[in-house]
Amino acid sequence: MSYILNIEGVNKTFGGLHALTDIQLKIEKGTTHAIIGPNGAGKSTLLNCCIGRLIPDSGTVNFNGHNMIGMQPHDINHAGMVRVFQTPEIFPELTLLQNVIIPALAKRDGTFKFNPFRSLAKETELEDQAMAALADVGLEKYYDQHAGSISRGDKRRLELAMGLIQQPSLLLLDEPTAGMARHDTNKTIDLLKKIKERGMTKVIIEHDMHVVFSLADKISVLAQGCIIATGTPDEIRNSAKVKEAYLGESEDE
Amino acid sequence: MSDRLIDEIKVRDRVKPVLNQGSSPSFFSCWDMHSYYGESYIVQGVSFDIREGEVVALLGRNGAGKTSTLRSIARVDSPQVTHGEIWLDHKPLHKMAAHDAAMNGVALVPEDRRIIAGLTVEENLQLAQIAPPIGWTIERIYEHFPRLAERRNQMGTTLSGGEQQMLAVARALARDIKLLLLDEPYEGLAPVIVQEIANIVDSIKKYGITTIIVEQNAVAALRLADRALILDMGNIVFDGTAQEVLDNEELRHEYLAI
Amino acid sequence: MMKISLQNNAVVMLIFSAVVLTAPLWLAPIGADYPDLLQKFAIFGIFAIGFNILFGLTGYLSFGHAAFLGIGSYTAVWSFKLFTMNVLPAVILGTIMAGVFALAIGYISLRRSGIYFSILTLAFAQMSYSLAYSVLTPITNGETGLQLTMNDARVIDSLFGVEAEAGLPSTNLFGQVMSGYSGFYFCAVILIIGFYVSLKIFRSPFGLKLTAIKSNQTRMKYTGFNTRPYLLSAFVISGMYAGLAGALMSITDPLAGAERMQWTASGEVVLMTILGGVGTLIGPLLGVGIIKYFENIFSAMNPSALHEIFNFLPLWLENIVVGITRHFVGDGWHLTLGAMFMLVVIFLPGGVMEGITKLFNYIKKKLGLNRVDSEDHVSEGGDRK
Amino acid sequence: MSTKDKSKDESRRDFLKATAATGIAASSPMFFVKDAYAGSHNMPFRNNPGSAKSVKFGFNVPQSGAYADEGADELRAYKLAVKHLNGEGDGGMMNTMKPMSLKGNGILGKKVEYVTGDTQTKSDAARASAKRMIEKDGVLMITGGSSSGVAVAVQGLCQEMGVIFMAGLTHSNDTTGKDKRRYGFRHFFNAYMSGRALGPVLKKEMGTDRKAYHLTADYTWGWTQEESIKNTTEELGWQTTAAVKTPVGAGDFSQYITPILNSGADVLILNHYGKDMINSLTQAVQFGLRDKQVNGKQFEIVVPLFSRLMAQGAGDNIKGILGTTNWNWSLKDKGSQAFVKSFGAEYGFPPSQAAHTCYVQALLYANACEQAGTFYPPQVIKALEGFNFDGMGNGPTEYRAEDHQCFKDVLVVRGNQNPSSQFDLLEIVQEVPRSQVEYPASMFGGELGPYVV
Amino acid sequence: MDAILIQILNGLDKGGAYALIALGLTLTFGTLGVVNFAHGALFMLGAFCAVSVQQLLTLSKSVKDESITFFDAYKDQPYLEIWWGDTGTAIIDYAVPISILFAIPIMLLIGVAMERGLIKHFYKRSHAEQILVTFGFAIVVQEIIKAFYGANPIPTPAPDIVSGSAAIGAMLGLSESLVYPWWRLIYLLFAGVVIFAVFAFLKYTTFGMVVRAGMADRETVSLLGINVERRFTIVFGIATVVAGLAGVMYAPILPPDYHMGMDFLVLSFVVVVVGGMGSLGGAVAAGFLLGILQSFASMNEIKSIFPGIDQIIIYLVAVVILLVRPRGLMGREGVMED
Repeated sequence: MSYILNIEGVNKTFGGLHALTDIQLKIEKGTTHAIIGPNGAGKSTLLNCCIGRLIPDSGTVNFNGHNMIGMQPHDINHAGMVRVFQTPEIFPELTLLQNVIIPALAKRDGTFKFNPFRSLAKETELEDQAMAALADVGLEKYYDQHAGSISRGDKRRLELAMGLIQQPSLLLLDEPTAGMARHDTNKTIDLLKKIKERGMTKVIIEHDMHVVFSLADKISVLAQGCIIATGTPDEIRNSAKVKEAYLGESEDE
Repeated sequence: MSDRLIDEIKVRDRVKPVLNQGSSPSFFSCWDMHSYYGESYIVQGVSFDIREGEVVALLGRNGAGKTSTLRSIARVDSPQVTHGEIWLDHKPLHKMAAHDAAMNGVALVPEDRRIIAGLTVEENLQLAQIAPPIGWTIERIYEHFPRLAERRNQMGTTLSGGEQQMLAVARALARDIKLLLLDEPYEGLAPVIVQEIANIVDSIKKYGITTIIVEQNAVAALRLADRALILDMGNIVFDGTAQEVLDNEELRHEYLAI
Repeated sequence: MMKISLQNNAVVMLIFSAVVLTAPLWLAPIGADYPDLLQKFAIFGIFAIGFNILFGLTGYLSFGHAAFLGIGSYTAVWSFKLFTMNVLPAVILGTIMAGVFALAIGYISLRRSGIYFSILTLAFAQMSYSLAYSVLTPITNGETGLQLTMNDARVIDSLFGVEAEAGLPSTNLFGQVMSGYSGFYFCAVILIIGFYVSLKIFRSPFGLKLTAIKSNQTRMKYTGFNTRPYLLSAFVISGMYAGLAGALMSITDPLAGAERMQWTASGEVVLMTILGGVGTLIGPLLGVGIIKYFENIFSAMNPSALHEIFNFLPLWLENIVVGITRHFVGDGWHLTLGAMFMLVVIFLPGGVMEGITKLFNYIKKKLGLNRVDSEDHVSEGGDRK
Repeated sequence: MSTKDKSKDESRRDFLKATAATGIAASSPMFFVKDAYAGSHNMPFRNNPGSAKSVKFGFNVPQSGAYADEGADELRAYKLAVKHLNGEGDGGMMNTMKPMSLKGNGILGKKVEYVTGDTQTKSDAARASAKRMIEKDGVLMITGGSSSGVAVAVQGLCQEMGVIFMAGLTHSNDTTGKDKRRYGFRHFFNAYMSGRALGPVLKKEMGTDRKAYHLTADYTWGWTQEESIKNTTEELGWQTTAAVKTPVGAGDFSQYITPILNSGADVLILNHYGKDMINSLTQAVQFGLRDKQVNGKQFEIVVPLFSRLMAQGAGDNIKGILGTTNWNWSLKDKGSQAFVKSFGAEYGFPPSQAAHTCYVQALLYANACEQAGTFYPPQVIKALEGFNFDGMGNGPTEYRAEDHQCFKDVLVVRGNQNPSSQFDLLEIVQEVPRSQVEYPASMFGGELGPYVV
Repeated sequence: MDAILIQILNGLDKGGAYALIALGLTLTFGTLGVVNFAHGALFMLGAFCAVSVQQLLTLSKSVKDESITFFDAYKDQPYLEIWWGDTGTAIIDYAVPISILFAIPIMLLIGVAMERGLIKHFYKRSHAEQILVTFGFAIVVQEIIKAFYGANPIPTPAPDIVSGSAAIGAMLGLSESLVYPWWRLIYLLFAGVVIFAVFAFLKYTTFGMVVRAGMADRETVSLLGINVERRFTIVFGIATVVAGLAGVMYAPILPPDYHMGMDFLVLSFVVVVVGGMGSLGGAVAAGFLLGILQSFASMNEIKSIFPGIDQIIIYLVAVVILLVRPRGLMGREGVMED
C-alpha cells in the first residue's frame, strides 16, 4: 500500500459539538501533505486523534497498515508517527541539548529501559546527534540554555529538532513556523524541504500560505470539522469553496 | 540580564514618535511596551496610538504577539510588562493591575471567550456589573441579544460557540468601557455565526467604542477596521489604513501569509 | 555549563567520602560527634537521598515513605531473630522486602498524580502503621516494638555454633560489633555507596528521563516513553533506600517500633528534603543534618547548659540572653524548628542548598571569579553535611 | 550449649574475636578513647566517673507530645532530688528515708549533675535521647519516661549499654515481666497490682453481680491492663460483656461508646491513659452513661489507672470515678508530707504521682551507690535488689530482687466530689496493703539477664 | 436496629465535624490554590478561643487556700462569682456559647492577617514550599499555645443544661436506650447550619458569586474590574472562621490541647481529597461518608470479622475511592494534579 497513513471515517464530538465529521484522508508515502483551515476547524483535533491523545468516536487511523486507535501514545511514537506540537510542548527546566537528547533516547532505548548506572557523560554519540539536530534548526549556540527561557519561535524550532531526531517515517507538524520571523520561516522551509529529500513523509498544519504552497505536494482543507477539499496546491488556490471558508470572503461579496 | 537591558535602551532610541493623526493628545497610546512570559520575550517594544472612536485591526501571523499585546494592555498577570507606558484617556494603565485597568474602562474579550463555569448566563452578566463603572443594563443587553435572554438561566458554558461569543461581548458591554479589546472573535465559528458576530461588532462600532480587534481572519477584520497595525516578532511593522493592507498583496503575503 | 557532564564523579565521591568519614572530627566542636547522632545522620541521610530520587527527580511527592522505613526495620530485626546476628542478611533482606512492598504500593498509587498520589501513599502508610501498632502485634510486637529475645531461633548462628552469651547478642559484621563508632562507620560506608548510586542515577539517561517526566510528563508520552515503569522504578528505588535506612536503624539499635511508619515520620523526610533543597544531590543531607541536630541537641539544652554556653558574656547580658534563648531550646525546640522552616522557605526558596549556592556565587563574584560550575556546589554542600 | 565439636567451635570463636579486634582498631581509632573502659575498682564499666568531682544523671522525659506536662512535672521532681542530694534545700525525703546512707554531699562525695532529653513519647526518640546521654554526656544512670513502650525500649538499651535505668511512669506488666532487665528498676506499680487492689473495693461498692464492658487502648499496655482487670473482676463473679479495642489517639470515641448503651453492661472499664482517657471519659459521661440505670443498678465507670494530671484534663467528669494510683500528695505519712512540702515550697503546687516516682527513684539510685560504695553497676544493682526501705510514702517498700518490681501499698482513689482545692481531685478510698497485690515473680516470665555486660 | 440507628446518627455527627473542618480547607484550595498545612492549627486555635474565653470569665482572685497546710498555696475564686454570685457562675457556665461570638472576629482577624502576612507570598510558589511554610507556621502556633496553656488537655465543658443526653428513643417512641448527647446533637445542627450558611453565602450573595467565579477563572473575573485578591483574602478569613468555629464547638467533646490540630490535619486532607480537590460539595459529602463508614466499622460485629478495620477504614475508603474515581467524588480536572 502506498498510503502510509489512511484515515477513514473519523468522527469526534465534544459534548454535542462536532469537532470532526467523517474525515477521510490518505497520505502518500514520501509526500508532504498540508492541512489548512481556519482556527477551530478541527486540525489539531485530527492530529490528536492520530497520535493517541484523543480517541475518536468512530473511524480508523491506519498507519503502515496498522490501526492506531486505542494504542498508547508511546507505542504510536515507536511505530514511527511523531508529532511536533503547536504550542511548544518542551521540557522547560531542561537545557536545549537535553531536550533533544530525550527523544533521541526514546529512539534508542524504546518505551522503557532501566539503565540508572549508565553515565550520561558517555552518551557522546547521542550528544553529537542532538547537537547536529540543534544545528539543523539553528539553535546550536544556545544548547546549554534552559528551554523555558528561549523565545516562542525558538521553541518551535526546538520542537522541530525534537521531532526530527527521531527520524520518524511520518512527521506531523502543527504550525511549525508560527511565531517565527520571516527570515527564520524561510530557513525552516528550507530545512523541511531538505527532510523531504531524505524521504520522510510529512503532514503539515499551517496558516501561512507561503509555507504551505512552498512545501506541500497536496493540500486538504478542513472547515467545521469536515474536509471540504483535497488537491494539489493549484487546485486549492483556485477553489471558490476554499476561499469562502478559509479566507473569509462570503459569496455575496 | 544586562544584555537585555542594553537591548531595551537601543530599542527605545530607535522608536520614532508614533503617528498621531487627528486628535492630540491621543485617546489611547501604548509606548515602547515590552513583555515576557516567564523568561520568554514576547512583546518587543510595541508603540502605537489610537484616537477616540477608532476601530483598529491588529494583524499578524500566528505567534506574532497579537494576543500578548492585548493581554499586556489589559494588565493581566501574564505576560508581564517589564517596560513601557500605556495610557488610556489620561490614565496610566501601566501602573494598574488588571482589575484597576478594567475599572478605568478597558475590556478584554478573550480569545477562548472564558465564559465562567458554574455561573448562569445572567450571573455571567451580573458579574460584569459588580465593579464600577457600569455600562448597559442587563435589560438593554437582552434587547440587543434576544438569544441570551432566552437562555438567561442556562449555565453559560452550555451555550454554543456563537452564543458564548455573544455573551462574552455582552459581558464587555455591561461595563462602561472606553477601550474594547476583541481577541479572535470569529475563531471556530460557523460562517453564519461569524456573520452574526460581525453584525454585533459593527453595531459596537456605531456606538463609537474605541476598539482593537485581533483576528486571524484578516479580511473580515479589515472590513470592520478604520486602521490596521501589523505585528511581527513582537514589533509593529506596519501602520496604515485598512484599505492599504487589502490593496498591498506583498504586505499581506509577507506578514499575514494570505 | 552543561554539555552533559564536565563533572567528575570520582572527584565528587572522593570529597564526599572524606567529609563523611571525618565527620566525628569536624562535628566535635558542635557536640554532634557521638555515635548515635552520627549514625542517625548517616541513616536518615540514606533515607533522604532515596526519597529525593523520587521527589526530586520525578516531582511525585510521597507522604508514605516511612512505611518502607518501618518494613526495612522489622525485616532486619526478624533476620536477627530468625537467622543470624550478622548484619549483611539483615541489610539485604530489609532492602528487598521494602522494595517488594514499594512495588505493590507504587503500582497502585502511581495510577494517580499530584495530591491524589500523595494521599494514596499516605493512606497506605497510615494503614501499615495502624496495623503494625495493633492487629499485627504478633509480627511487630505492637507499641513496645520488635525486640531481640534470648530464645530467638537464630538458625544460621546456631548452625555455625555461635555460642549464646549471657545477655542478648549484639548485631555484628563477622564479629565486629555494630554499635558505637563501628556502627557509624558501617552506616557511613553504606551512605557513601548510596550517595554514589544516587549520583549515578542523577547523571544517567535514566535520571534525565525522570527529570523530563517531572518537567512535562505528557510530552514524554508522545516522545515515545512509557512513563509508568519509569515512575515505578524510581518509586521502588526510593522505597529500597528507605528500607535500607530502616534496616540500618535496626542494626545500630535492634528495636523496631511502629511509630517509624507514622505519617509524621513520612512528613519528616519530606521536610528534610524540602528544607535542604529538592532535587539537589547534597540538599537532602543538609536537611537531615539540621533537623536531626535540632531534635537531638537543641531538645537537650536546658537553662544551665545555656549558661555554660553563654558564660563568656557579662553576667547581666548572659542572663538576658539565656532568658530569651531558653524558650527556643529544651521543650521549646519545636518552636525553633517551626520558625526555621518558615524563615528558610521565605528567604531561601529552593532550600538551604539554594542559600549556599547563592552565597558561594556571591563570594566567587567578589573574588572576581566568574565561572561557577555546579561541582563546587557539591563539595561545598558536602562540607556542611 | 552441649559441645560435640567444641574445638571447632572455639577456633571459630577465636577467629571471630580476632577479626573483631582488628576491625575495631582499624576502623575506629576513637573507639577506645570514647568508651574508656578503665575503672577504679579494677572493674571497667561504662561512664566510670573515676576521679571526677561530679557524676551525671540523665533525665529522659517527654517534653513534647501528649505527656509533656507530666514530663515537666517529672523534671521538676528530678531537679529537686538533685538539690537534695547535693545538700541544698530542705532535704525532702532525705530526712525520712530509712535506711539511709546518703550524707547530703552528693554521692560518694561527688556532686550530682544532670542532663535532660526529650523522649517525645516515642521509642526511637527516647532511645536516641538516651544514647546521647550515655555516649555524649557520659551519664551513669538514666531515668524518666511516661509510657510503657518507651520504658521497655529504653530499659533494653540500658541493659545493652550497661547503664542503670530507673523507669519512670510505666504501668504495663511487661516492664518487670517479660521485658524485665537486670539494669532496669521500677518504682511504679503495674496493671496486675491495680487489678488486685481494685478487686475488693469494686466488690464492696458494686457487688458481685455486674456486667463489665471494657474499652481498651489497642496496644500492649492496654491489653495487659484489660487482662489483669478482667481476671480480677471475673474472680468476683462479674461477667465481661465485651472488650473492645480502640485505636490510640482516636480523639472521638463516640462510635465505641454508643454500643455500650445497648449491650446490657452496667460497668464501663476504661483501659485508657492520658489523652485517650480524658477523651473517652468525657465522652462517656456526655453519653449519659453515669445517669443510666441498667438491670436496676446504677451504671458505673471505672478507670483502673488514674493520675491527677489526667483528672485535671477530664474536669468534672472524674468526680466519683474509681481507680488506682501509685501515690497521691494527700497521703499523710511523714515521707509524703516532707516531699509535698518541699516540692510545694519550690514550685507552688503539689507534686503528681509521676513526680513522686521520679524523685524517689533518683534518691534510691543514689542511696544504692552510697551503700555499695561504688558506681560499678553490678554492685549498685545488687544493693538495689531486695532493698527494703520505708519513709518514702506508701509505707514499707521492697524492690524485689527477682524481677525488680517495687512492692508497696497501692492507693485506690475516687474522683473527689467536693474538692477543697484545685489540686484536691482524688480522695483516697483505701490504701490496699502490699500483701494483697503481691504475686510470684515468675508469673509474667522474662529473664533479667546478666549483671556484667 | 437501635444500634444501627445510633451509629448512623453518630456517623452523621462525626461526618459533620469532618465536613466542617474539610470545608475550610477546600475553600482555601479552591480559591487561593494553597496547600494549607496550618489548617489543623486554625482548628486548634478555635478550640483555644473557647478555652481563653472560659479563662477570661474565670479570671480569679487568688485566695489563700487554707486546706493546704504543707506550703503556701492559693486557690482561685473567679471575680465574676465574687461580684455577681450565682449570676456569675451561670455566665461562666455558658463560656463555650459565648466564645462563639468572640471566635468569629478573632479568627477572621487571624485569617486575614495570616493571608496578608504569609500566604499571599506563596500563591505562585510550589506546593512543596507551601507545605513547608504552613507546617512551620502550624508548629510555631502550637508551641506558642503550649507555652501559654501547657500540654495537658483543658476541660471546657458545655453549659450544664446540655451536658447530658437526649432521650431520642423515648421521644420517637423507640427504645429507651436510644440516647444521644445534647451537645453532639447541637454540634450536628451547628455543622449543618454553618455548611448551609457557607453554601448559601456562595450561592445567593453577590460576593459568593464572585468567589465562585474566581474559583473557576480568576483572570477573567479580574478583567471585569473585580479585585479578586482582596475577596480571596476575605475567603481565607471565612475559611479560618469556619475552622475556628469547628474548633470552638468541638471543645466540650474533646478537651482542647495544643496538639489537637495535627491529629485532625491528616484526616481533613483525606476528606478533602476524597471529596475531590476544589469541590465544596465533595468535601461535605466525603466528610459525611467517611464519618458514617467509620462509625459502622467500629461496631463489634464488623470488628470481629475484620479485626482492626476501624483503624484503617478511612484510609481504605480513600484508596478505593481514588482508584475508582481519579479525582475523588467531585473533583475537577487539572486541580492539584501536578
